Amino acid sequence: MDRVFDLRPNDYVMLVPGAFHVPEGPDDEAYLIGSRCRACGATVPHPMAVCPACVSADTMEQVAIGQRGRLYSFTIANAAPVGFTAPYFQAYVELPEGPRVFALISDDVPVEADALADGMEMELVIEPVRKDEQGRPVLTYKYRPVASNGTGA
Amino acid sequence: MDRVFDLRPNDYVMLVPGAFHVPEGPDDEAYLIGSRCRACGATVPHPMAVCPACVSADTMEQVAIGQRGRLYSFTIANAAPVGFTAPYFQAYVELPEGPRVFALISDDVPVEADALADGMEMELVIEPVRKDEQGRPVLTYKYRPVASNGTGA
Amino acid sequence: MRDVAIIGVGAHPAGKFEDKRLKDLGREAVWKALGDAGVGAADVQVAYFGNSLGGLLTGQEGIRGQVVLQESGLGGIPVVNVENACASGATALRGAWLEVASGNADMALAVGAEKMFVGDTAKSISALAADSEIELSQMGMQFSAAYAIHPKTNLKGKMKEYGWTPADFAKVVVKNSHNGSLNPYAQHRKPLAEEDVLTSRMIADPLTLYMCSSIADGAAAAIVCPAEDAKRYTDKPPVRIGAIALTSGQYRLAGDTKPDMVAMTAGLAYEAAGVGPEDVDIAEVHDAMAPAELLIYERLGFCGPGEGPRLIDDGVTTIGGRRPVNPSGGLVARGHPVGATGLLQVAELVWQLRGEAGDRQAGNNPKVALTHNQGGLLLGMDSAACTVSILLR
Amino acid sequence: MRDVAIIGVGAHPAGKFEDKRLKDLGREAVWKALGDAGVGAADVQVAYFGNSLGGLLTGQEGIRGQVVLQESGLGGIPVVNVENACASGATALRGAWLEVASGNADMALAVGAEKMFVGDTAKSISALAADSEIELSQMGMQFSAAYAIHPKTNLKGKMKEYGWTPADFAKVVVKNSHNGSLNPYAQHRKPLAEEDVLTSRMIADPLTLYMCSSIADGAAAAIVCPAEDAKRYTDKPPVRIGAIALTSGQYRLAGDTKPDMVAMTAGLAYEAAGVGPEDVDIAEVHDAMAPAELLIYERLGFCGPGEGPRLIDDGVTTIGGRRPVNPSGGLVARGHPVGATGLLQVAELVWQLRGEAGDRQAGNNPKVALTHNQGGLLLGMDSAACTVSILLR
Ligand SMILES: [Zn+2]
Ligand SMILES: [Zn+2]
Repeated sequence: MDRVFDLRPNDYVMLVPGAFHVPEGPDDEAYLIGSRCRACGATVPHPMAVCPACVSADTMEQVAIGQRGRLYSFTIANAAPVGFTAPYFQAYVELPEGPRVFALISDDVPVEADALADGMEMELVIEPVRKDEQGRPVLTYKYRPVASNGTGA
Repeated sequence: MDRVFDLRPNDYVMLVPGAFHVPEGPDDEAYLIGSRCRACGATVPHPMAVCPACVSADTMEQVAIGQRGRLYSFTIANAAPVGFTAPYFQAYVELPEGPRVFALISDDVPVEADALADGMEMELVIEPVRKDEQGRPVLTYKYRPVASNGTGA
Repeated sequence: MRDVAIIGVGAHPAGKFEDKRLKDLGREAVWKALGDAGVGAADVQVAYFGNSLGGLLTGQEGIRGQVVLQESGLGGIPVVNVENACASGATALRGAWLEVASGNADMALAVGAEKMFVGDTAKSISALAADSEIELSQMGMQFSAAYAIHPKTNLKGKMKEYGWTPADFAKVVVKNSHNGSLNPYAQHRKPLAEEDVLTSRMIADPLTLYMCSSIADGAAAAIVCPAEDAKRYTDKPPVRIGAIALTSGQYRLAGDTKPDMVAMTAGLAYEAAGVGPEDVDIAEVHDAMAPAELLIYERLGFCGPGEGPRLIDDGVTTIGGRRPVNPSGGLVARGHPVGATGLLQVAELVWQLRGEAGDRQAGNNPKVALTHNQGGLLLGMDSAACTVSILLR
Repeated sequence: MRDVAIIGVGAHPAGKFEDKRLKDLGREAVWKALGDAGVGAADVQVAYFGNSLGGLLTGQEGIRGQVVLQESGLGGIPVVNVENACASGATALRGAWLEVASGNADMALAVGAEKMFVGDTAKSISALAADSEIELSQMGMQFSAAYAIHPKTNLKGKMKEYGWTPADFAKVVVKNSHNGSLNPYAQHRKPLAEEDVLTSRMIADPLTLYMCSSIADGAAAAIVCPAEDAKRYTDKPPVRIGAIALTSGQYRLAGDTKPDMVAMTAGLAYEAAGVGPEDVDIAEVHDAMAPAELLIYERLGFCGPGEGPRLIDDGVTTIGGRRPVNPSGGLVARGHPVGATGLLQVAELVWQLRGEAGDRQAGNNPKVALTHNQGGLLLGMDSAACTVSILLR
């Protein structure tokens, strides 16, 4: 694939609009768009307007989150909904800020049970899952073990 | 198009499965699959298992219906849902057996307001409305004025 | 059964809000209703959520209420997702009413929300059609056209029978677009002249563009509690629910002589509330296509057959009239975000009954209000669902 | 609130019925329930209809109840379409219960129906996923896999924590497939051995094919009336509704210490019905994936943490045991036509309480029955809807 940061916004679509930031250049980093409560500190890994802990409607602010985490659980799904092809990994990744987030696993990782292990340190990547009807890549966030990335930490 | 009766069942799909009979040869006729109550005579222009008049669950039998009728009302729709192209006619046709049935109008009829008139005698035809993803014609029932058919009554 | 009062309402304006999700629309309505009632999210004991097209248009099935309410800070409580096509909003209010009337809950929330702008108009039209019986929607039935030709409404037939003209239909739009121009929640805020309406694009003869409600995003919410507790939460005049009548379609065979569905539903509502059509001071009715308002006048008992245009000519149903109808602008001007519509009507009437409707406040100090919210189309010829509700100050 | 009794139930078998439409499935269940109750269609005063996937899978939105009921000879009455993902059936029963308990109606119908076989398995899987929050379904979340790895269920984690093995999961399937083999309404009627289960195709480690409920068509219905009127209609032992508890998900932040959703819902039901877990004679629980049954045992208070497999080993939850669970075969064997499941559970328990369950009749003369019906998944980590109901003879 093209490097994600070579794509301009009109060149791609997002699988879950508003869920993550697509790097806009080689020095920019991908992240999940989370929310954090200024009042009580509650943190969630997605955009949310009302704090689920203190139920304030004006204390949530957007935070960049999810660049790193630990693999909490994973399995290989051998059945897939429309737009996905089995077998493919499904996983939960535990973020340092607390929440666990549902995630797919990078295409870099072979779809084999022993390619991953609970507790592994993971990093966020943006990858295409398919092309849309106009041929544009449909991007989403995925995770891969930090070790599998040549650049290390 | 091919004549409808040259198509074998696997060669086409029905827009409303079970709603009408597709002629299987030149001597076979198209009709709507209606239901008639053996007990009270109530007649509806579609398959129905419980009589809407006497509310019996075992008195409805299938009847061939709708080969002829009179145009009850019509208009030209200039907006269309997916799979249809505006402008196109929408109509209700009143059947001799009593019920009025929602219908499209044959492609033989130019989409112009003065091509039809309330009260016109109409006849049933089976026509394709589009092709499906596998290229098979998607058939439905439509009506056209009897006069526009060279074979007359 | 206990008397039930509406103590708070809130709405998200109807219109095109490309960057807002269903949960954003719903959340705004819920929090405005909470604020209006002077209660907190934690005070709500049960919620009913009305939405109709979220599955086909946004991909969200099954749990739309929980998704919106989680985003609004409400969790754990019973949430019932209800659908009744264009009458989903009124159906949600009926659920909330029954919870409180029965004593099963002491505070209930009704929400209606719809996200119709998804960047594909044909898809939105298809989703609307899917609210009719599948044998009709598969046939390419388009709602405006179907309204024009349906045996129950048959507009060209009514023109012949009553002597109505397209100009009579346009009157409804002129009135309602004027009201909408005064309503900050309205989708269409330009007042239209008869000429504008008649020369706008023909959608399905005799219906022109401006006679038809359009695609809209929007949401509304209402909070109800026992009438005797209302004063505990708010100083605003409580609005009692006199009745919420809900009916489903009856199969109309050839030669049908059963009473009309709207008339029957209205009759049930009048009886339950102990009022008659003559008592109704103000109404919000389901003018999905403008001519419907004229037919609904008759069926609600506001006038005799064919006399609808005269009610407008005589100013009876204008904001300043004896019995304003669609002061919000109605579906045609205020907008018709399907699942929200019934509760947008309720919000408008609560504001009107309280005297809070600003520039569009009815001049007749209304005390008895009526909403009519209807939707879906069955093979048996009736609509699928019809509701008439009576609200009392 | 009045005591409410179920006086009639009916079901359409779960399975693959290619030639049947949603309305055919629903009609059969409705008429069987009418016959079972000894009442006519005209006796029903209000109806609740549960369905979850009809919009995405059949194209029928908004008015599914009216469509099915028109086909069943019921028209004119209030019809409320309800959705709560896999808990839609129980939600429909709750609506019918509230109508009668409140005195708003004297006879109410609850129907659940689902048409899942539409000739495209991936489409059916997608529709199921659409019952979770859209941000999850869009990501390609597949339900079985998600169940295996979700923090609330995390099967490999439970195996480590409790020492459970895949053979423990298979026990549930062996028990339930045996029950299903005796049930004419069951989708899967072949009794399976542990070996069959463990060697069947892996769906999502550790879940094999036979541990997962499959796609199904099906329907069920129940008719309720005031308990004191039950004898007027039928000589069969009336089954009283002791409680129907419904909750929605709570947002589970990191370090969450709120009570588990199933345990909380069961607690509400036990309290309302005045019984405790020790009183439950028989139960139908939501084993959408077989291991769920083991976790649900704990959460309903049937055993301590990790002790589920022992209940099966000791025969406690088999048909002949002290407390049979899923005598119908459960979701895994009887089948899981989503919107129908909750009412299929209710029908089974009514038959069991009456002693009418034939070859699979529980041997313990059950008097107190429990259903657990749950569905949907929120970003906040909980299911969207959870119900626990208590039925009493
Ligand atoms: Zn907070
Ligand atoms: Zn009959």
